[in-house]
Amino acid sequence: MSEPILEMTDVSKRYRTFGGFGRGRGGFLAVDGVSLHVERGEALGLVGESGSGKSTLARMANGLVVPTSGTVRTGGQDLARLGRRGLRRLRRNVAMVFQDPLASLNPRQTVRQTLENVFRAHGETTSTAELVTLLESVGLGAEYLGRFPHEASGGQLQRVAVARALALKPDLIIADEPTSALDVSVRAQILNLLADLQRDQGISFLHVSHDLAVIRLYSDRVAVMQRGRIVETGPSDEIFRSPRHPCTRALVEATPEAEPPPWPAGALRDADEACHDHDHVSPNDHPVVSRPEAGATEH
Amino acid sequence: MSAAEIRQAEGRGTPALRRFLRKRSGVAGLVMLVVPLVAGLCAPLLVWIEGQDPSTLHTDLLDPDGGRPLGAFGGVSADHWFGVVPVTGVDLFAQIVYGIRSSLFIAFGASILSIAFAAVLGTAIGYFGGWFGAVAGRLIDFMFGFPGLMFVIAIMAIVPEEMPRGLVLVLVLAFFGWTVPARIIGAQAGAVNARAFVEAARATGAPPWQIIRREMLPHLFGLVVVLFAMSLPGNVSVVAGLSFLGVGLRGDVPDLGKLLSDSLPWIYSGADVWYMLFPGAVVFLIVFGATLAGDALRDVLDVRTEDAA
Amino acid sequence: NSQSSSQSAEPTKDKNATALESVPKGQTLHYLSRRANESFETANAQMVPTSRLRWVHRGLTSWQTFPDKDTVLVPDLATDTGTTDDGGKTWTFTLKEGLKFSDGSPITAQDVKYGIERSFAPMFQGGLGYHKTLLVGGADYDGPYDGKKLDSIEVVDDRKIVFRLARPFGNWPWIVSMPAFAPVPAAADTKPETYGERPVASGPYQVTSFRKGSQAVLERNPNWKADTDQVRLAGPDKIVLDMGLNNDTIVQRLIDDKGADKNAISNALISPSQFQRIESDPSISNRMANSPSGYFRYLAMNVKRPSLSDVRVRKAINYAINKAELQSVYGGPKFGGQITSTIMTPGIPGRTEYNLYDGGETGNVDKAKELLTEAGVSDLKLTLTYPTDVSAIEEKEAQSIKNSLARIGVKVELKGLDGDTWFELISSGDGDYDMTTNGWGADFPSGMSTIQPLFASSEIGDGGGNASKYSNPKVDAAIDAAVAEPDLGKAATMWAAIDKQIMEDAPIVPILVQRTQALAGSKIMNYFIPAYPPFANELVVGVGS
Amino acid sequence: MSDPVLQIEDLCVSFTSGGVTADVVRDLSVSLDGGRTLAVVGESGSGKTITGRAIMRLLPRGASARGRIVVAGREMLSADERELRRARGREVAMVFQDSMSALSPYLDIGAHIAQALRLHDASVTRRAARARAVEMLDRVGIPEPADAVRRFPHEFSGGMRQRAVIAMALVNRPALLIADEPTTALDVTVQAQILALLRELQQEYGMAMLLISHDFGVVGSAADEVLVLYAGRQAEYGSLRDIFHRPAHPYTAGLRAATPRLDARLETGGRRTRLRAIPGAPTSLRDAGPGCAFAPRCGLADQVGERCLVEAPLPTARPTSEVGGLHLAACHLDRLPAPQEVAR
Amino acid sequence: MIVYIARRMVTAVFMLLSIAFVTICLFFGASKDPARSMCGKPCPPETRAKVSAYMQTDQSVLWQYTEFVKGLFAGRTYGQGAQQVHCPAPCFGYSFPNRSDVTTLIAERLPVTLSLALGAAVLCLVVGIGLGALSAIRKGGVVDRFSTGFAMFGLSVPTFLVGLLVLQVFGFMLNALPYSGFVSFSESPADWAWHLIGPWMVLSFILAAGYIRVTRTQLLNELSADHLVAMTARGASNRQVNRHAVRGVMVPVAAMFALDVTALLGGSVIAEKVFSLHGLGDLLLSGVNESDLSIVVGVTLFSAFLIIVGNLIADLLMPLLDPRIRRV
Ligand SMILES: Nc1ncnc2c1ncn2[C@@H]1O[C@H](COP(=O)(O)OP(=O)(O)OP(=O)(O)O)[C@@H](O)[C@H]1O
Ligand SMILES: Nc1ncnc2c1ncn2[C@@H]1O[C@H](COP(=O)(O)OP(=O)(O)OP(=O)(O)O)[C@@H](O)[C@H]1O
Ligand SMILES: [Mg+2]
Ligand SMILES: [Mg+2]
Repeated sequence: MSEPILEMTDVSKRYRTFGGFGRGRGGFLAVDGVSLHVERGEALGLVGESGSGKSTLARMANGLVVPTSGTVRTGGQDLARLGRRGLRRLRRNVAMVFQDPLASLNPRQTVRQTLENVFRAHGETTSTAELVTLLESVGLGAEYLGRFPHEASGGQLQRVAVARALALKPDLIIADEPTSALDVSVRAQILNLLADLQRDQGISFLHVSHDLAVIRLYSDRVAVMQRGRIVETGPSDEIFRSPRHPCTRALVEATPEAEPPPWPAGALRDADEACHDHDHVSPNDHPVVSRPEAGATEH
Repeated sequence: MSAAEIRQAEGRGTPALRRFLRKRSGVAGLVMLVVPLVAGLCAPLLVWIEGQDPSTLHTDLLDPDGGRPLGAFGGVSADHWFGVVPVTGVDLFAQIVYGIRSSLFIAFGASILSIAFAAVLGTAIGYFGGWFGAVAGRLIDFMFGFPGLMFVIAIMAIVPEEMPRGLVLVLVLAFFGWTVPARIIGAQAGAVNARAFVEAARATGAPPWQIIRREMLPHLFGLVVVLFAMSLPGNVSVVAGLSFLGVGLRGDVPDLGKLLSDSLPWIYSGADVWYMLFPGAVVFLIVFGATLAGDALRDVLDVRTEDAA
Repeated sequence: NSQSSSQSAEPTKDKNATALESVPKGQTLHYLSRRANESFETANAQMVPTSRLRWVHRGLTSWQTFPDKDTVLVPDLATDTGTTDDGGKTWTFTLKEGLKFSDGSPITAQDVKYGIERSFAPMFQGGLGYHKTLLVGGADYDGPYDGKKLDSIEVVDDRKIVFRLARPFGNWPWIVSMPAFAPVPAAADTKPETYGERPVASGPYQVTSFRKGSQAVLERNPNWKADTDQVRLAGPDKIVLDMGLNNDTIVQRLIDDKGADKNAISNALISPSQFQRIESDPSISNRMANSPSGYFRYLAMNVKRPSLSDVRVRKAINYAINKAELQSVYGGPKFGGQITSTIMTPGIPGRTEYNLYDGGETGNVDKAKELLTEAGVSDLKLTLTYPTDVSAIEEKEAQSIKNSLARIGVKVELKGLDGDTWFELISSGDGDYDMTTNGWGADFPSGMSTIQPLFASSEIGDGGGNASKYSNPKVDAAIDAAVAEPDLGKAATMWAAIDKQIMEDAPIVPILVQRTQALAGSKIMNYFIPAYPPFANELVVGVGS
Repeated sequence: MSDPVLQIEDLCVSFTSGGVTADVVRDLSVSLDGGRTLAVVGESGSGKTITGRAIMRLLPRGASARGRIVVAGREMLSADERELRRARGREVAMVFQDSMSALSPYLDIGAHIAQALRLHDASVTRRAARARAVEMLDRVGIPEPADAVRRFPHEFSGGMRQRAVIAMALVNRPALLIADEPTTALDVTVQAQILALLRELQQEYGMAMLLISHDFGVVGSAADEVLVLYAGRQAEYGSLRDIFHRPAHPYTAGLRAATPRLDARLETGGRRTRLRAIPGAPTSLRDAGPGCAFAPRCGLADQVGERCLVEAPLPTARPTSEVGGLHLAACHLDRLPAPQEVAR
Repeated sequence: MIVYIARRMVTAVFMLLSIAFVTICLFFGASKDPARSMCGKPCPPETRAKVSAYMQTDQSVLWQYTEFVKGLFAGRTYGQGAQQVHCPAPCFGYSFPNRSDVTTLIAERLPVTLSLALGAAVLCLVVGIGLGALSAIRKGGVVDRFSTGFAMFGLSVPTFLVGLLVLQVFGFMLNALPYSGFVSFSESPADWAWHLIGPWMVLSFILAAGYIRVTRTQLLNELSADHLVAMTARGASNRQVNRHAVRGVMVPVAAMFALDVTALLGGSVIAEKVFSLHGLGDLLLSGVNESDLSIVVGVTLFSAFLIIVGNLIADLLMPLLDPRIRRV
């Protein structure tokens, strides 16, 4: 088999906080020495509790987040060596789909402008016909070109977001919880769309989700994260059939099934302790009351 | 705000201009601002129509003992639409329309300069964040330590005479005017920068300039316009206030603030209250108009300016 | 054989001379001052001898003013107004007998000398300092605080003091009326910095309470004897001096004339906006003092500038100025001032009226143009500089001059500068300006006090007041002679001649003799402004009931 | 049998804005007994929250409710302010979706619980109230409760906050608890704990619970009865088992088929499966025409024809497997075809 | 918390020193010679040089700065021997025309400005928060309309116009208020207030506008906040909810107030001029008019000091108002 489309070796990310004159005290270690790879044509599912570093890890794949240490090779290129221009060129081949379609589309741009900007970013131009083809490939009609985000539903917007991801014919799509903001009835539509892309166009996927059922359905392999580390990886069937790490087990058991008998309360709580501790308050929970000094993810 | 409301606010439901024109207070404000503005721009024409000029003294129109304008309403007549200035008999209308020029020139200059700088810096703070944002934040904190008006007064007192005072005023006002807007824009730009669609654009490989230009600026534009509209009346007031304190413009350039401070003794004594009325009304019109218009703009563009200080 | 230096009018022994009313003893006088830094320090004061400073301090000589006569110099602490026997180079004064400070100690010649010496200290700069360059060794003297003495002031005995001048100076008796010549007992000068807040008094009042910047209260000095003092009436029992009030507020209060303000006088300036109100109400206008004469306003032309070096151009400008308009700008003939064509102002001995360039009150445009053509000048462009922070008037004055000159085709560019910068410019040797407006008030009533500082070539540059850069050796010689002349009557005629001699060269355009006005409360008596100085005599003011 | 704790009859909620009045909830009738849990499911905007708030008479500005709501014998819609105040918090309490914004940032956790207590019983001293707060925190499983009462909301993790909110809601032992998506913002593992806790406390206190959720999984593990809302209308109502095993409304069936399940692969023998998605996007009552709101997305509407587009179906009784159970569905079709045929 | 306080203090001192540096560079580097006005009449160059040396204005800017900073902590001496004047620490410079150290001058004027500023601050906070809260609670009502209009006026009308209006109407026309003068609080609290009502009205009219707006918007936000809905759900009455909502307004109000210390000082310059009060602003203007650089620099820096202290207090107050800021 050829080189993996994505290969991360021992990557870590420490977020620094700014304030006062000095540096923040140490910062927060969001990803801690993770190694992982995605083969070409493969869909890797990344699961884990909130704040475990899934999004951070996923964003390191296309350089949106720069790792504090470790190497990331995407499409055979070492991101650290690419430089800013190189990184931008790389992003032709690595597209992203985000959680909230309404938020990830600029409310002041029409669908056409949104799509055109992708080409513009790489100095290219497109024809309307191309754009229409693109929209049709995600199941939308040409009439959507002139619409603003608020003129379309969540599911339609997520299709637009997928179209944007597909615009430059990427090899790898990073999907960060692409369906968790969608209604149940629509969620299935998008998941089906992504699955078709993987099958028909051979696009590789890094699929982040906290919904095990979703991962199970659409991923070839699964990586389970806990507090910045990957605690277990393997083919998804295997992992879900016989989870080895207590955390994975807790996750699997906690996932509500469609129709179990009434909840076995006591049993569950013991299992959880392995994965989640009450006192862990992630920095996420701190409201940002101080003066806004938003951190950049790109340097 | 619900998602629907956000959609409403940010979307292009109706163009901002149309929504603005639907607001009565905003349109009234705009008119109040624009009429004096146009009068100032067309000063030579208007004064020519009136048949006067801003420098000829008409001592014959004054009470020889003390120089109070003869006639009612401070000497209002067909020749002198707003009457004449006490002591010199200079045409008040000409003084005012030319005065609007200098006052508004300074206020506009200062507002444009300070808001432009604030916009650039604020966008940079929002875009780069990190240590740049931290340093810029400190700088703004530092600027907040300056006792604004007092410092301006002090500076205006030591301006070397070679420098044109109008320009110095513009610079000084701009120097103290950029901080709050920069912080507000910075906060807003930071918030925009943190929004998912900006990250999405980054993920498509868009270059920084495209991100700023196409993703961030459209979301900051309204704020910048509103901040500009809000800084304008403040600057007009300060320019007039400095003249009132005797440290404003000098020389024979007509200036609204100077007219006002000149008129003080005349209202103190009740000898010619009209002298204050006309320039006072014009200053009030400009300032109040700009405030109304700015406020309406803020509503229309749905910009929040209160919470970033 | 001493030569009296007194003036034409003999000082009267009778205090209540001519129109002066006798004032009752008692009551409280209120003084409303617009100045915040009022003090009773003499070493750096710039005030005339008829001012409130002299409630507390006496000098060797002083001034006596009358509503209807010229001001005269009279002895104060001294028995006479000084004697010289070498043509004005050495002056001798003798103190009256039995004079005492408020603390009971006798006033001696030593105290006078010490008071003068203090004024040389760098910490006390800023006062009227004519004596500093006149006294031998004055230029290098730095005051008594480092133990040095000024030997040109000789204390012969407790009552006799002799001054040795570097050159003959006929007006010395006037100089010794200035603030620095008040006696200061060295023993009391332990904290020079604040001495002026509660000085040892030689005058009829002593400071009993002093709050810097806000209020001073003066009460009677028991050791002052009325029979030794011919200039102070000392009517009120108590004087309250309120400092740092807003000028307009003071005027308003005086107009309103309520409560204690009925007993008040002030140093507030009345702006033209008030005239109408005052005029229209006799109960107010009766309380207003208007000066018959006052400051000299003129337009100085920088004769060093090529464009103004031709006397015909300067004469043309003299003809062109519309003085009537300027008079109007200053508030008209009644409140603003009198149009003038001479340098010396009424009230200065020797002043004679003449008009070399009579263009009528509004100017003679034709004559002016004629002179310009004669000089072969066309398209003349000149700058006119003026101070902007004194009052708004300067700017209007400049505007009027600009308009006047526009009539004869001279383009004027106005340059308003702040006071300090303006003064710096016109008092420097090579100031870059063509014309400036200026005003001048004499520090003592003599042609010397106006002509010498404004027209002597020694006054060009280095802080001198010769704004026209006028330099005429003949005039310089005449000035030197007049300055030295101890016979002031003779000197007066000499000054009159110099006045005209200068105007022949037309370095300036005399414009106005500016009037000043002052208001007093309704109970105030003896409130008037003499021809010179243009201030009310605060020492004779009384409070009626 | 005693009276139901909650009884809703013909509830309509409408919003008025700019002179236009629009219903967002229409003709809702349901009743709930003590000790039982009714899950309200439906997609975003279907009116779940509005229904919950209508019960407490906590509607946003511009909203008005008609119909009848009876909680523990009290008519809520006609109650006056004082009565309402007495009912709120004591007879019916609420747990909000976002625990962070539901807690005042300025009060510590203890003060919140104490306040909830003292609002209804002024005789409780401050000290006693705080002692009760410690007890309650202990009861909901917060470690070191004596220390925790002094902490502020932002110092708690999401799960702990939700526990605190539950403690606050239950401190007055209400007859009815309305839990509006109490676990949506939480991790799966925490979600399981919270649901278990709610269930446990419900049994202990014998209260009725209205559990609002959009997640079929949550519903399946926590409810006794289920109410499926679509565009503000009751699509289907029935016991948990009926809803899951014999859904009578195509929407209910579609939702079930579209929900990914952990055991999905096992069923299909390890091959990749596709979910059966419901086409289109959820509509709100406002946008709905006169007919069945679900008709535009319904794969079976063609079978019925015109009627679906012109006439809104009323809930009618359907077969049930429970003894004495009630199963209602609002569909013109009497019987659903086999699952494979439901979705297009 | 202690670390936080200490850090804020260090920052404040550092800021003051930097502002002093900028100020002194600017003013002592300027082309004006303070010795000019102290030189007297006549003023030959030698005299002027002497004066300049005595006033220490002939030294370099950097020297001025170090002397100034030294003076702040250790006092400063001008001249030698018996002529020397000492300016005790904290020395903000020495004003020769006034024969007084600037610190004393400031100390004399401070009660006026503080009375003016504090009174106006209290008034504008009470009026601003009060009207803002009322208009938020009764949104769209009469009070709301009135105070929105009032705020708009206050925001736009220049301070001196309001001042003159108040002076003209209440002082001169109605004779209802004294038009000038200051009575110290210790002398007679009633007279003190009576003399300051006019300026207070003017300043608070201008400043209240901002608080009305902030209070109104924040309270409206706050009132629709979930935690207040939750409070109602717990059975709290409207009054209890409103009272609690006001807490949420205090933080932005405090933040705004910190910035308004500057505006208060600036406004009091104008109010002092209009009402002829002798406060810091008047001192500054007199310094400007008399070219007394020591006063100009001293007052400016002292005002900076006041502002920084004001900000510091607001910063330290903030955690008390909002526990979320209380971390570390
Ligand atoms: N820009 C940032 N600055 C500081 N800390 C950050 C930043 N971004 C993320 N973090 C922190 O890093 C940790 C991991 O965050 P990340 O977003 O990768 O988690 P996640 O697994 O995606 O969580 P979720 O499921 O909630 O999306 C979190 O605790 C978060 O608070
Ligand atoms: N304040 C409001 N003004 C106008 N319409 C509103 C308001 N709040 C809710 N609505 C409308 O009422 C309907 C029902 O809203 P509700 O909040 O009950 O939905 P929900 O089922 O709880 O959805 P979600 O799952 O998103 O919480 C929606 O169509 C919504 O647009
Ligand atoms: Mg994430
Ligand atoms: Mg909801």
